[in-house]
Amino acid sequence: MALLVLTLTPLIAALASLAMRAVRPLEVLAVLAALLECGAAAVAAVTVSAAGRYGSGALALDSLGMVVLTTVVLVGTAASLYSVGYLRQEVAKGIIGFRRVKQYYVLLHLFLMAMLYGVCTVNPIMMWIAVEATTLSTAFLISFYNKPTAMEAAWKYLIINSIGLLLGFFGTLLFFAAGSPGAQSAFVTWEALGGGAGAFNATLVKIAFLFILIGYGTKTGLVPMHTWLPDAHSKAPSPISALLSGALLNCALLAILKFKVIADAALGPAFAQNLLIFFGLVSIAIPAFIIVIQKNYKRLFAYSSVEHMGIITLGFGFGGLGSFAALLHMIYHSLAKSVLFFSAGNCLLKYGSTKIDRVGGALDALPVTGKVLLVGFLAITGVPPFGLFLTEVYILTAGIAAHPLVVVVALFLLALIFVGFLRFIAAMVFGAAPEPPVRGEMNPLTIVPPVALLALLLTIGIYLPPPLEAWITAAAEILR
Amino acid sequence: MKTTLVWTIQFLLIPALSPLAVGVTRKLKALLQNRQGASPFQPYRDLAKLLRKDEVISRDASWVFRVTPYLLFTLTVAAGASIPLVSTALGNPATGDFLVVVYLLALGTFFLALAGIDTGGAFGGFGSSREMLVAALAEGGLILALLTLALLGRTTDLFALAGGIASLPVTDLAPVILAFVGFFVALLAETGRYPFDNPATHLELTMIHEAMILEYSGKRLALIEWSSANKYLLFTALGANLFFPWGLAGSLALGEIALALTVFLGKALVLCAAVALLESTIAKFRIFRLPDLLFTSFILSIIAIGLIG
Amino acid sequence: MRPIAPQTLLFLEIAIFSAAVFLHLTKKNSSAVRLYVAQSAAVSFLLMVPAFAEPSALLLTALVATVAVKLLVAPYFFFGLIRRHRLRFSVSTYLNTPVTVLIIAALAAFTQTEAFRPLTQLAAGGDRSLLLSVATIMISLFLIINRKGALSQMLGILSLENGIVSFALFAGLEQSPGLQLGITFNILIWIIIATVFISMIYRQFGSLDVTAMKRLTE
Amino acid sequence: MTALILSPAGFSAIIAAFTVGALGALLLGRHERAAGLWGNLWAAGGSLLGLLYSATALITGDVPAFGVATSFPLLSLSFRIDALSAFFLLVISLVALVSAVYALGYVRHYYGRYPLGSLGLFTNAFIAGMILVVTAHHALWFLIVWELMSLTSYFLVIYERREPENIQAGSLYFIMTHIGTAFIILAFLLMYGATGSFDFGAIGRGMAAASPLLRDGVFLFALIGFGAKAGIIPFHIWLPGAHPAAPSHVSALMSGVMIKTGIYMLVRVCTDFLPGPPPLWWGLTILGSGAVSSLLGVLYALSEHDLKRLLAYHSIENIGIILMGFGSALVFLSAGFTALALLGMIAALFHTLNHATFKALLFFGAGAVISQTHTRNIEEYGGLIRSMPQTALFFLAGSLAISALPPFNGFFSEWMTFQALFAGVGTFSLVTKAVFLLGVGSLAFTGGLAAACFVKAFGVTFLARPRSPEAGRATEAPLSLRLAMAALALATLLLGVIAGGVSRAVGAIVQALPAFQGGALQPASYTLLRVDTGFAAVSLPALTAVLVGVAAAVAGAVHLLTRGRRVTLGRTWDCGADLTGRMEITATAFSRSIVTVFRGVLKPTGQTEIDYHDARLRYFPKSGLVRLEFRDIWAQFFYQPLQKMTLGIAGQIKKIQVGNINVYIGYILVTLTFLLIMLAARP
Repeated sequence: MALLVLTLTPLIAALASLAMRAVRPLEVLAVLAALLECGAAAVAAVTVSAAGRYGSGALALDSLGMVVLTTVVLVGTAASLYSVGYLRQEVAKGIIGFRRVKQYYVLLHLFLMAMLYGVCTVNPIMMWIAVEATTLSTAFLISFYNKPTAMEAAWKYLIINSIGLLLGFFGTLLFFAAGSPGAQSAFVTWEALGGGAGAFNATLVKIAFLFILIGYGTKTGLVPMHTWLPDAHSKAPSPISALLSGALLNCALLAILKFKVIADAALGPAFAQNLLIFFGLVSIAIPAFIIVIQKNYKRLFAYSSVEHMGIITLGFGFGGLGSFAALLHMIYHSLAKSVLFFSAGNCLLKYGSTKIDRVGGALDALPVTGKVLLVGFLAITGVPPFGLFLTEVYILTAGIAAHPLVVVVALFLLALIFVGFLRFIAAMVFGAAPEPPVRGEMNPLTIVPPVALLALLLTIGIYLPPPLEAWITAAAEILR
Repeated sequence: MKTTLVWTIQFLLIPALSPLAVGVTRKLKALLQNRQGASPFQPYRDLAKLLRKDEVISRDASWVFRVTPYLLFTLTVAAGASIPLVSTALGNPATGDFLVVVYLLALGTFFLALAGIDTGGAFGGFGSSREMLVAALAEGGLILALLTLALLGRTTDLFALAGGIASLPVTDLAPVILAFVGFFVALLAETGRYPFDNPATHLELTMIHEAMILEYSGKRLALIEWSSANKYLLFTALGANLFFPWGLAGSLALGEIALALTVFLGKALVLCAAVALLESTIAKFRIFRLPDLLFTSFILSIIAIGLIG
Repeated sequence: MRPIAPQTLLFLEIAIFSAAVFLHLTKKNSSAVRLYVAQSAAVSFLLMVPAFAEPSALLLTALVATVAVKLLVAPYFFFGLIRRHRLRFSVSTYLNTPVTVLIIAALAAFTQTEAFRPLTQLAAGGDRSLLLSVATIMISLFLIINRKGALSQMLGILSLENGIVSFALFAGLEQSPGLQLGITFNILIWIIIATVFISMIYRQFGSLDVTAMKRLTE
Repeated sequence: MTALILSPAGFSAIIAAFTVGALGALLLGRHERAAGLWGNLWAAGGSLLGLLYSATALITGDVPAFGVATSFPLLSLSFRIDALSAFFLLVISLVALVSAVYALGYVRHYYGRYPLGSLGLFTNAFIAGMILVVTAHHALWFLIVWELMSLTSYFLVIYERREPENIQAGSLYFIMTHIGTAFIILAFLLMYGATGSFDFGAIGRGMAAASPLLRDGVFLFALIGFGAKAGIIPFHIWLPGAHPAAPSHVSALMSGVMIKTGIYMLVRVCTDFLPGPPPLWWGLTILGSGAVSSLLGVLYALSEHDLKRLLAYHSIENIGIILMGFGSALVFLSAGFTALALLGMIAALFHTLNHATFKALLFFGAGAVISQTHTRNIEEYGGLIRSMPQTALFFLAGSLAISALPPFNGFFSEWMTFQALFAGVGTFSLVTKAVFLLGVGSLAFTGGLAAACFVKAFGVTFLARPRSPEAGRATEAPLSLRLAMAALALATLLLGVIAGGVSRAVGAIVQALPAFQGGALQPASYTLLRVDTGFAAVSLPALTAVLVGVAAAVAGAVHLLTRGRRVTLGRTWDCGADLTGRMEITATAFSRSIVTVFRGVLKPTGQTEIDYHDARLRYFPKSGLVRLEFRDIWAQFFYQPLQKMTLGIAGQIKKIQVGNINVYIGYILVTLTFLLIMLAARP
C-alpha cells in the first residue's frame, strides 16, 4: 500500500501540476508530494527493517531496494524543496517564466515517479521501462535553459543512454532466454528469475551479464560509457543535477546489482566480481586525472560522481565487507553530492558562471554556502568525521587480500582526486573573485536543504542507526 | 690538599699563563721576521693598562654587550678547568667531557657574535657573520678530531682520555697524527690565527675577531683580550696533552705534578712556536677558501676514524 | 492456422538485416525513413506470428499499437521533420562507403564467431536468424557511430530496437501483452521526444550535423 | 585517587573539556572576548587534566586500556595509554597548556579581523585530536583522529584566510598530509592483510610471523607516511609554509608537538607493530634521513629571513636530530645491543621533549614580536631588546637551547645523541660505521650552523637599532604572553640542569617498551648524566655551579680592580656619518657567506642592481639592490616534475572527452566487442 502511494503520488502530482495556473500552488504541491513520499518510504522502511521485505504483487521492496529507495527519497525531497528556492531566484532574475516553471515541476514529478517505480517494481522489464522513462523525463530538464550547450548535453544524454538501455534490454532478454530457452516466459519477476538461476546456461548468462553491465553501466556512468554524464550534470538545473547524481545513478546501479545476484547464483561470484572490479577501477582512474585539470565546477562534481560510482562498483566487486561498505557509500555519496550540487546552484545564481575561475571568495559572498561547499568537499573526498572515509577504507580493506594491486592503485587515485579537488575548492571558497558580487545568501530555501542534508550526513557518519545498519547488512547479505 | 692544589692549578693556570703564551708567540714571530719584538710579558702590561682606563660604551648597545666580556672570560676559565693540564689522575666526571668543552667555547662565540651586532656598527655585524661561518665549520673538524681520540681511548672524558692515549702502542698512533692535523687546523680557526684571521690586523676588510670587538674599551676590552688569550692557551693545552699526553702526571704526587707542569710548558712552547712559524710563512686566505681548509680538517679526521678499524 | 515455415522467418530476418545495411548506404533521408518503415514492417510480420497463434484481445491491441507506432506514427513524424526543415540529404558519414561495407562485413562476421556461439542454443532451428538479428544490432550500433546526422542516429537507434525485438522473437521470448504495450508506449514517447529534440537542434545549430555539438569537451 | 584519574571517565574528562571549549567558543562566536576566553580557558583546563592523567600514568606505571564499540564494522574506539603514549600525552599537554595561556593575550590582535569562535573551535579540536592520536589503539580509529588532527590544523593554517599565501600554504599542507595518510592507510591495509585485524595489539602479535618482505613494505610506507607529517626531507615541503601561516600559538603546537606525532607512530610501527629485531637497513635509513634532514634543515633556515619560516626549518632540523637518536636505537636493536639502543631511544625522546619546549618558546617569542611589528620579515625588526626586554630575554633562552649550548636543555639531548652515534662509530664496521659517521658530522655541523642562525635571528631582531618605524614603536608584549614564555624559558633551563633526572625518567619510559626490555639502565642520578660503560658523563648542576662561581669571582675581581673608573655612553664609531638602521648588517648579509659556502646545496640566485647617477661616470651609485633568492631543489627536481607529469597524463586522458557523440558511442561498441572477445577467448 505504501509503495502504491509512493509511486502514485508523483504521478498525481505531475497531472495536478499540469492544471496549475500559478507558481505558488506548484511549489506547495511539490513540497507536499515530497513529504508524502517521505512518509510512504518511512512506512516501507519500518517493515523492511523488521521483516526484510515489504509489499506484494507488482510492487515490492527488499532491503537492497530499500537502500536505493532511501537515497531517492532523501535526495528527491531535498531537491524538491531546493527547487522551490532555486526557481524563485531564476524567475526573479528573469531567466525563466511561468511556463517553464510549470514544465519543470511536471517533469520533476515524472522523473521521481520513474525512479520510485523502477526501484519498487518486481519485474525486470518494468524496471527497464522505468529507467528508460527517467531518460525521457530528464531530457527536457537537461535542455531546460534552451542554450546550445544545454541542447548538446541533452542530445548526448538522450542518444547515449537510449543505446545503453537498449543494450541493457537485450541483456535482460538474454537472461530470460537463459532462464527458459525456447519456453514461454510471461510475467517474470526478479524472484522467479533468480529462483531458477541454478539451472541457467552458464556461457549465456555471461554474455547476458556483459550486456547488462554495458547497458545499465551507461546509465550508471561507468567509464568508458560515462561520456554523457559530465555534460548532462553540468547543464541541468542544479536540483536536477543533484537528483541525477544522487538518485538516478543508484537506480541504474540497482539494476546491475539485481542481475549480479542472479548471475552469481548461476556462475558463482568470481565472474561478475572481476568485471565490476575492472569497471570500478577504470571509473576511478579516468575521472581522477580529469578532475585534476577541470575548469568547471559542476563538471568537477559530475566527474566526482563517476569516480564514486567507480568506488561503489569496486566495493561490490570485492564483495563481503566491500558490498556492505559500497551500499553505505551509496547513501553517503548521494547526500554529499546533493549538498555539493545545491551549493553549486547557489554559486551559479550568485556568480552567474560555472567556471571555477569566475568564482572566488565564496566564504565572504555566500557565508553559508561557502562553508557548506567546503565541508561538502571534505565529505566527498573522504575526510573524517564523514562516513565516506570509513566506507572507502572498508572497500580497500575488503580487497587487500585478493587484489592488493587494485587496492594500492585505487588508494593513490583517491589521493590524487583529493589533490585535484582541493585546489579548486580552495580557489572558489577562499580566493578572490574577478568581479566580487554582493554579499549575502539569496533565499533561505536554497540554504536549508544542503545544510539539513549535511547534518544528516554527519550524523549517520558518526552514528549508524540500527535499522539502517540492518537493511544494509541484509542487503549486503543478498549481494554477498 | 693535593687535590685542592691541582684544582687550583686547573682553574688558575690558563688565565695566569695565557698572556704569556700570546706574548711568546708574538716574540717568536718577531724573531722569525728578523724583528726585535716586544717582551713576552707585554700582554700583561697591556691588560693592566686597559683595566686602569675609563670606558666608553655605545648608546645602541644593550646588556648583551655589557655582559659578554664577563661571560667569555668565565667560560674560558671553566673550560680550562675541564681539561687535563697536569694530571690524568684528577677525574672530572662533571665537566670533563670533550663535548662540554667544545660547546662551552661555542657559547662564548655565540655571545661574542651577538655583541658584535649589538652596537649597530657596520663592522661588528660583518665580523660576527664571518666568525660564525668559521666557528660553525670548524666545529665539525674539532669534534671529529677529538672523537678519533675518544674511540681510541674508549672514553670521552678528557682526563681518562689523556691517560688512554698515553698507554697506546706506538703502532696505533697513525690515526692520532692524522687527527692532530685536523685538530691543528681547527685550533687555528678557533683562535683566530693565520690563515683564518690576522690577530694583529686593524684593516677592516681582513678582520674577523677584531671587527667584533671594535667597540670595546677599558676593562671589558681587557677581559675580551684576556679571554681570547685563554682560548689560545686552552687549545694549545688540548693539543699538547691529548695528542701528545706523555709527561702528564699519573697521580697527584707533588713531584710528578711539578714535572708535568714543566713538560706542559715545554710542549706549549713548541706548539706556540709552530703557530708562530706558520704565521710567518703563509699568507692569510681569502675567506671563501677557508671552508676548503676546514672541510679538509674534517675529512682528515674521518680518515683517521676509518684507520681505527 | 498453420505455422509459418522457417524459410519465411529467415527471409523476414534477412529483410530486417538488409534494411539495416541499406540504412548505411542511403544518402537520402526520405529513403532512410522508408527503409526503416520496411524494416519495421518485417518486424511487425514477425510479431504477428505468435499473435495469431493464440489470439487474444489484449495481444491484438498490443500488436496494433506496435504497428501503429512503427509504421504510421514514426514515418509521420519523420516525414514531417524532413518536410519542415527540408532535410533531403542526410549529413555525411565518417567513413566512405567501401570502408563502411568492410566494417559491416566484419561486424556481421563477428556475430558468427565463437563469441556469440552460446546464443544459438536459444533457438533450436533458427540459429542463423538469431545471429542475423544480433548482426542487425551490431550494425545498427555502427550506423549511429558512423552517421553525423541526428535523424540518422535516431533511425539507427530504432533499427537497433527492431533488431532486439526480432531477436526476442527468434529466441522464443514473448512478453505479456501488458509489457508489450508498455514498451511500445515507451518507444512512442521516445520518438516524440527525439523528434522534438531534432527540431530544437535544427533551430539552435541550423543543421542536424551532430558534429557541430562539440563544445562540452572538458 | 589514581584509579579515578586513570579510569575511562578520567580520560573522557580531558576530551570533554576540549569539546566544551570548542563548541562553546563556536556558540559564543559573536562575542569575541568571551569566545577567546572560553576557548582558551577550557583548552588550558583540558591540558591540565591531560598533564595530570599522563603524569599519573607515568608515575604509577599503569597502562589504562579501554574501548567503546561502535555500530560500524571493524571499528572500535580503543584506547591504550602505555608509557610511550603517556610520554607524548605529557608533552602535548604541556605545550598545549602554555599555548592556551599565551593565546589568552595573543588572540586579541584578531579582534574584528577574523572570527574568534572558529579559532577556539579548531584549536581545541586540534589539541584533542593530537591527544587522541597518541592514545588510539585501533588502526581505523587512529586514522580517523589522525585525519581529524590534520583537518583541524589545516583550518588553523588558513585561519588568516585573506592572505592568499596562507591559502596556498594550507593547500600544500593538506595535500602532503593527505598523500602521507594514503601511505599510512596502505601500511595498515598491508598489516590487516597479514593479520586480519586493525587492533594495534593484534597487529603486533600477528606481524611477528609476517614475511620479511611484507614487514619491509610496511616499514617503508609508514616511514613515508609518518615522515611526511614529521617533516623529514624530502617530504618537508609543506612545513615551512604551513607553520608560519598559523597563529603563533598554533605554530608552537604544530612545530612543537604535532610533527612529533609522526615520530610517535614511527616508534610504534618499528617497535610495536613489527616486533622482533628490525633489519639493519631500517635503522640506517632512519639515521641517514635524520642526518640529511638536520643538516639541510638548518641550512634552509639560514637562508630564510621570515622569522617564523626560519623557525619552521629548524623544526625539520630537530626532527632530524630526533631521528638520528631513534635510527641509532634501531640499528643497535638489530645488532642486539639493547643497552645502547636504550641510549639512542632516550636521546630521541629527550630531544622530543626539549624541542617541544624551546620551539614553542621561540614561536611564542616570534608571535610577540610579530604582534608588535605586524611583519614576519626579520629585516624590519631591530633594537627590540630595549622595547621588549623580557621577550628578548626569553627568546635568547630559546635560542641558546636550540643551538645546543649548555646549560640549556637542547645541549643535553644532543649530547646523548652524540654519544649514541659515537657508540655506533665505535661498535660497527664499514657501511654502518660510515652512516653513523655521517650522523656525527651532520650533528656537529648542525650545532654550529644552528648557533650561527640564531645569532642572526636574535641579533637582527633584538639588537642594534630599529630598522623600521614599526620596530621603533614596539612595546612589551602583554602579560599572558610573557607568562607563557617565562614558563617555557624556565623549563628550558630547568630541563637542562636536571637533565640527569629527566634522562632517568625517560629511560624508565623507554624500558617499558617491549622492544627495549632487558636493556640495563645505567645508574643515572639527578646530578649526573652518564653513558653506560662509563664512556662519557656530564654533570649539569656541577657545570652550572662552576659557571656561576667563576662568573661571580671574575665579576667581583674586575669590580674591585676597576673601582673608580668611569663608564660613559657614546656613539658607535660611525666614520663621521650618522649611523642609521640601514647601515647595520642585515639578516641576508649575515648568512650570505655561509650560503655561498653551501651554494651547491642551496642554489642561490644572486642579483645585484646598481643605479648610477651618471651612466658614464661610474663612481657614485644612486642606489644599490642585492637580491638573494633560493630555488627549492626539492620542488624543482622532484615535486614539479611529478606535478608536470600528472598534468601531462591528465591532459592526455582528458582527450577521452572529445565532445563528439559518435566517438562516445564508439567507446560503447569497442568496449562491448572487446569484452565479448575476451569472453570467447577465456570462457
